[in-house]
Amino acid sequence: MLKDAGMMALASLALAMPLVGFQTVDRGAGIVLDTRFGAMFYAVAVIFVGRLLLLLIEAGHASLIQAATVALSAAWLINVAFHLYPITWPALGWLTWIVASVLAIRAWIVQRRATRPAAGYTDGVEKLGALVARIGPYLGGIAVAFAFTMPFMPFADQRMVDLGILVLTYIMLGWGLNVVVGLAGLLDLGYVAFYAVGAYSYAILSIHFDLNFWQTLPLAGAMAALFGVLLGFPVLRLRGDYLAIVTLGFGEMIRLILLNWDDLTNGPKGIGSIPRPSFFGMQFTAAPREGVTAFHEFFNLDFAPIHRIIHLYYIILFLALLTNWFTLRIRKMPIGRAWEALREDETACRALGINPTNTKLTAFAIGAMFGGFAGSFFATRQGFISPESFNFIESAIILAIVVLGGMGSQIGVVVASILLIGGPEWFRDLEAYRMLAFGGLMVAIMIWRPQGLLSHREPTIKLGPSPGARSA
Amino acid sequence: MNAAGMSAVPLLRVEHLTMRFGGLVAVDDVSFDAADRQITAIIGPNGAGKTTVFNCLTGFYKPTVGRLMLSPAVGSEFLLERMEGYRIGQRARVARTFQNIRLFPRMSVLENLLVAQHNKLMRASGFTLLGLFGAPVYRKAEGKAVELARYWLDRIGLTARADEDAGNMPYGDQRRLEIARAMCTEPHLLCLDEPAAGLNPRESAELNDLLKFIRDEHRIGVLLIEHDMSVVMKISDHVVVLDYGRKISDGTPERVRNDPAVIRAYLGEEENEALPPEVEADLRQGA
Amino acid sequence: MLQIEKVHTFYGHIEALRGVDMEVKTGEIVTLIGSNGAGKSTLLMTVCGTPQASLGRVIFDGRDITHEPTHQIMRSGIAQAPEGRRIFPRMTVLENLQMGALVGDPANFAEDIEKVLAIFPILRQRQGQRGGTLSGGEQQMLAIARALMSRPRLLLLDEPSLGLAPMIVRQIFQIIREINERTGTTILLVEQNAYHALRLAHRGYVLVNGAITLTGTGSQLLANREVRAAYLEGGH
Amino acid sequence: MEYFIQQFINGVTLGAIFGLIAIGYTMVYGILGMVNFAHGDIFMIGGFISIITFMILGVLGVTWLPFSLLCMLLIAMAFTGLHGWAVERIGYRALRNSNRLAPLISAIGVSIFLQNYVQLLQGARNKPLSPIIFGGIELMTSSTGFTVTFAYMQMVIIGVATVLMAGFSVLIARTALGRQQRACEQDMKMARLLGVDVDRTIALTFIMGAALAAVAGLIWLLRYGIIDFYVGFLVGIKAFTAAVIGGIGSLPGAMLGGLLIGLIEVFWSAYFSVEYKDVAAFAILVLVLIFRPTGLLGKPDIEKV
Repeated sequence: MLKDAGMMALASLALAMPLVGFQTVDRGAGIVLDTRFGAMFYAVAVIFVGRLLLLLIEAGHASLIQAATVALSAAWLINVAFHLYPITWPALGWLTWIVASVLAIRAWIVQRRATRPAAGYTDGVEKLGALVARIGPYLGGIAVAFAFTMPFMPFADQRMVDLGILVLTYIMLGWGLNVVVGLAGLLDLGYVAFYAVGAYSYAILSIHFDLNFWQTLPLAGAMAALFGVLLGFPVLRLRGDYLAIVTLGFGEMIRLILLNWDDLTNGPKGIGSIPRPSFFGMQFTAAPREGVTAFHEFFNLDFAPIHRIIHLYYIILFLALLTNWFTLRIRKMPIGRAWEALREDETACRALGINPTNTKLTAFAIGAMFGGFAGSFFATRQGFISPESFNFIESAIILAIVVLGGMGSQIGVVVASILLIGGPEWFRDLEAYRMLAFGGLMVAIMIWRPQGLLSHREPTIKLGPSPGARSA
Repeated sequence: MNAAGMSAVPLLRVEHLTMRFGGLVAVDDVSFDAADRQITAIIGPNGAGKTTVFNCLTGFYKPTVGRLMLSPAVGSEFLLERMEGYRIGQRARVARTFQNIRLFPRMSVLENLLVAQHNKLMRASGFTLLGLFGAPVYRKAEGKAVELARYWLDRIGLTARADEDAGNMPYGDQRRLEIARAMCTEPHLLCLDEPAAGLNPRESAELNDLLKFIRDEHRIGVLLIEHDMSVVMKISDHVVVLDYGRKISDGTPERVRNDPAVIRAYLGEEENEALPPEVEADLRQGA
Repeated sequence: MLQIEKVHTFYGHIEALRGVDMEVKTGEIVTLIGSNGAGKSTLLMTVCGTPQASLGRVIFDGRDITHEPTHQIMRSGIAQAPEGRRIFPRMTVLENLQMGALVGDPANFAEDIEKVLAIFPILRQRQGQRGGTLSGGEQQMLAIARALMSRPRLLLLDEPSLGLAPMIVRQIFQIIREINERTGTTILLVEQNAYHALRLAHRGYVLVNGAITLTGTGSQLLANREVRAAYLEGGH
Repeated sequence: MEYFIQQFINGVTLGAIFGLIAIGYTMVYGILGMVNFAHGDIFMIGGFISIITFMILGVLGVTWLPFSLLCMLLIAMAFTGLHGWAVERIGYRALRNSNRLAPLISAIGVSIFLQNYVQLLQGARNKPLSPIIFGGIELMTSSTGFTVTFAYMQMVIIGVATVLMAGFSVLIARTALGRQQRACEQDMKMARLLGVDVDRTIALTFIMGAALAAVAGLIWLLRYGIIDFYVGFLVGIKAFTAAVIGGIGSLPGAMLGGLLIGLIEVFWSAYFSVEYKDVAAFAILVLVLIFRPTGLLGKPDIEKV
């Protein structure tokens, strides 16, 4: 047992040596070397002790270790939340916390397993997935009701509503990409390209042609769909992984073109002063232009910037629900079933006379269109866009939302968006660790549940009772 | 061949079919006919080129040389070698099953049968636009499609499990479900790739009944790959024997079984296959 | 030599083996018959440790191998020619045989390959050819040859007759008998082709739905009514 | 003409870097069928370990260039290889038998994690390294006064890359280890049944791929004198592109693809515009995949149905 933990410590020492043990420090023009052996040895010690405790847990000494690790991780979280004790090396604190939490969870699992037979064990999360699918309509109803009333809840300050907008944007993007990845099984790593096309189309159209939000939105969506078809046409014959890489390349190409086509996109400086959406022609400004009514004047309210934000919130809520309605509905159409069939077995589809290219192309175009809608919203919400907002990491996040949620699951997308987008936003103070944790979380969830959180699938149609006596 | 059972133009005429992969000749100048309302079996060992013939017929491979003509009783003729893969299923209505079952495992049994009626439903749904808003035209078409599916489900005894995932069905049921799915495309010619593989004798017998039913009641041509001679002999009207990519015999089951070429290359000399004496004794005792 | 005691094996949630008990003695040919999905291949794979049995024990030569990793088990004198042959298609015949000899002593390689090629003369002509270009019968022979390269004391054969011409099938069964008689290798044979398998085997087991229902000598099972009804009628 | 030759030399140098990284992608794809998205970041870590090693050597007073280069090479390969092993062990091993998307998502997670890990530990600014190999041979001078130089550094780079790639090809084609790797590639379950320790073979594949990426990282550092935590992403994607163009799963293909991408990028920058050099690389990828879906040296696989 000691030997095992020792080997683990040795491996982590070797891993930590170059990058943790030594630090390159910027000094004027060049860099100099600094050491951090203290931190390194602490990290290795944590891993050694952690491994040892893990082995003890497996050997049946769970209770005491569980109590200790739960207490330790709780103490750490309380410390972080209330800033009780100053921390010199937060990274090491977090490492300790992670190790302690893993141990606590492991101890819990081991204890639970001891009380039930190994054989015929049904997966608890799987059952939850089936339950969620069964009560989906009610759950959806409650969620929608909550989403509608959220801005007027007592806790809803400007930051909350902003966060709501952000999460809803990703929910919408997730639902849009779900058509492509979840239903049609096409791995798209460049979804952000369509988001970008939508945003830039919106910005350029609304600035140069003076169109309002609801006029520009369909145009921007159509533009994104067109790009989807243009990309999809040559590459949809490719096998899954190749398709992934081509779409990734396409996403980068779009970003590079946006970056370099100064005449159209203003290059890296981006496009600013994109018009804000108005409420039936009423603007959300303190002092509107001549001849334009302001929202607060019309409704006899005091001017408050939150009105504009709440308005934006309802726009994205509407767009997201539209996306949801559409995808739920189209899943039950022949085309939707064909998408799922293609995901399951393309060869069999061809033998049944389904045209794979056209079918995939529709999925691609529809996914792109929703990406374009979301992009338009992004442009009008920010008022400013630049190529920086559309890098690969965005595609990766959206894809992660779809896959982590459980491919094809609408509610899964919501859960994953709240977890991945909402969660990190709450830990804003820990800016530096946010993305680190994000990456780690993606790995952890995949290993825990490779099929995603909620992967239960309900058939699109059920065989009802036979009409009359028409049995063969 | 009895002239009564065959019309002048056969349902399928394969002429000089050759398929090469690089230097490898998988099918070498094979010609045969398959008649309407008959079961034609293609037999031969694994690697003899049987599945390659199927793949050429159903558009998965483009033949190197050869002509594949389908002449349905109604409608026009099709030159299959010139058609793109999915169009063979869509237009010429040649349906097939696969050696390793290819259902849509995570879709329900019923959904599998509805996907097979895709093209029909697609048109009825106004290419999705009408269907999206619940147009009655589409709802009626979907109802009819479900009824066709129910007909075949009753036939293969899976009605009770229609809403379960196809992948959860037992092996034998999956085999039959795949045939039902192919039949839901309402084909002129049904191509079955080793449908009896892995079935026990009872399931095999059920399959034979199903195939005879399809031939006699639905009046279509069935093309069948199989290597179990005993199964083939029971149900087929016509047998084609392939070995190393070439046709070595063609004719009625009786004729093929006694063809010296087939015995030499495939069946081998009939050995003394008598049971061990003690077994014979046991059996006599039991009888 | 091999004892399987109350073995249960799961594939995900599905219980493929439900408490199998069987035994293979040194020098025997034992056959396992049963319909598709009865768990025959699962049993062979459980002996090899992929998947491992969740309950029960597998004992080989007096040693409990139930929880050993596959590559360890394959180093202890068991070899398998699995279902579907699983030749490495882009390796030559010689390289395939080299892979088979991986666990053996390199010093024996030249001797072993001569022995194996003597049993399967056709493979000598094909040495430089890629595995994927062989015919079905040749691939099956290569699969058996490859398994023999590790000098196994116990040889597991999974459906060696599958998809072969009746003529080749007889040849393969003849070779299996020869291997057993000449080298004394113990053989556990899984077959769909119950007729041939039972004629060849010293003893046999019938597997139904993951459990052994019947056992006896090859002739006894051949004469058994239930066996005849379930696995033999309808042709061989 | 002289300009062309100079660009050719530059292109081959860059191609060597892409080729070394592409081998790691192609091997992992061959054996596991997954795109190891974090491989570009392993390359970046190789670069960081190289620069840290160089500075430690400086502190220790090792000044003889060939020796310190050799130290950097070996240490970077060893420690980066270890990182490759850790990534496989933690991020991928548990997902080996799950659906196709799970390891990819996990790999993206690992990539994000590694980038931020290095950024946290080593800072976000890029790390400069002053050139350590100077001079070169002047090959020719044109009438307009343009001189073609084959820098010693480029010689070292091309030399090291060639030796490693050749050694590597022999390893895969001739040795028992290579045979085990190919066996795992073609049929992992069967390989296991023949006594191959599959876990160990896969771990070794990752270690070897990471070690080669470390060499690429070192070369990158020598050639461009700068490294930062983000460099792995774009270089990684281009190296993967190279692997796909060459025919994924094929070692010579990875090298050829790397060379092609290097040349395309350098020539495009030299004769057209620097801005769109990456666009050109991806456009070539799309073209190759459309007209030869298995890549230049990939084996066309006959669809078995």
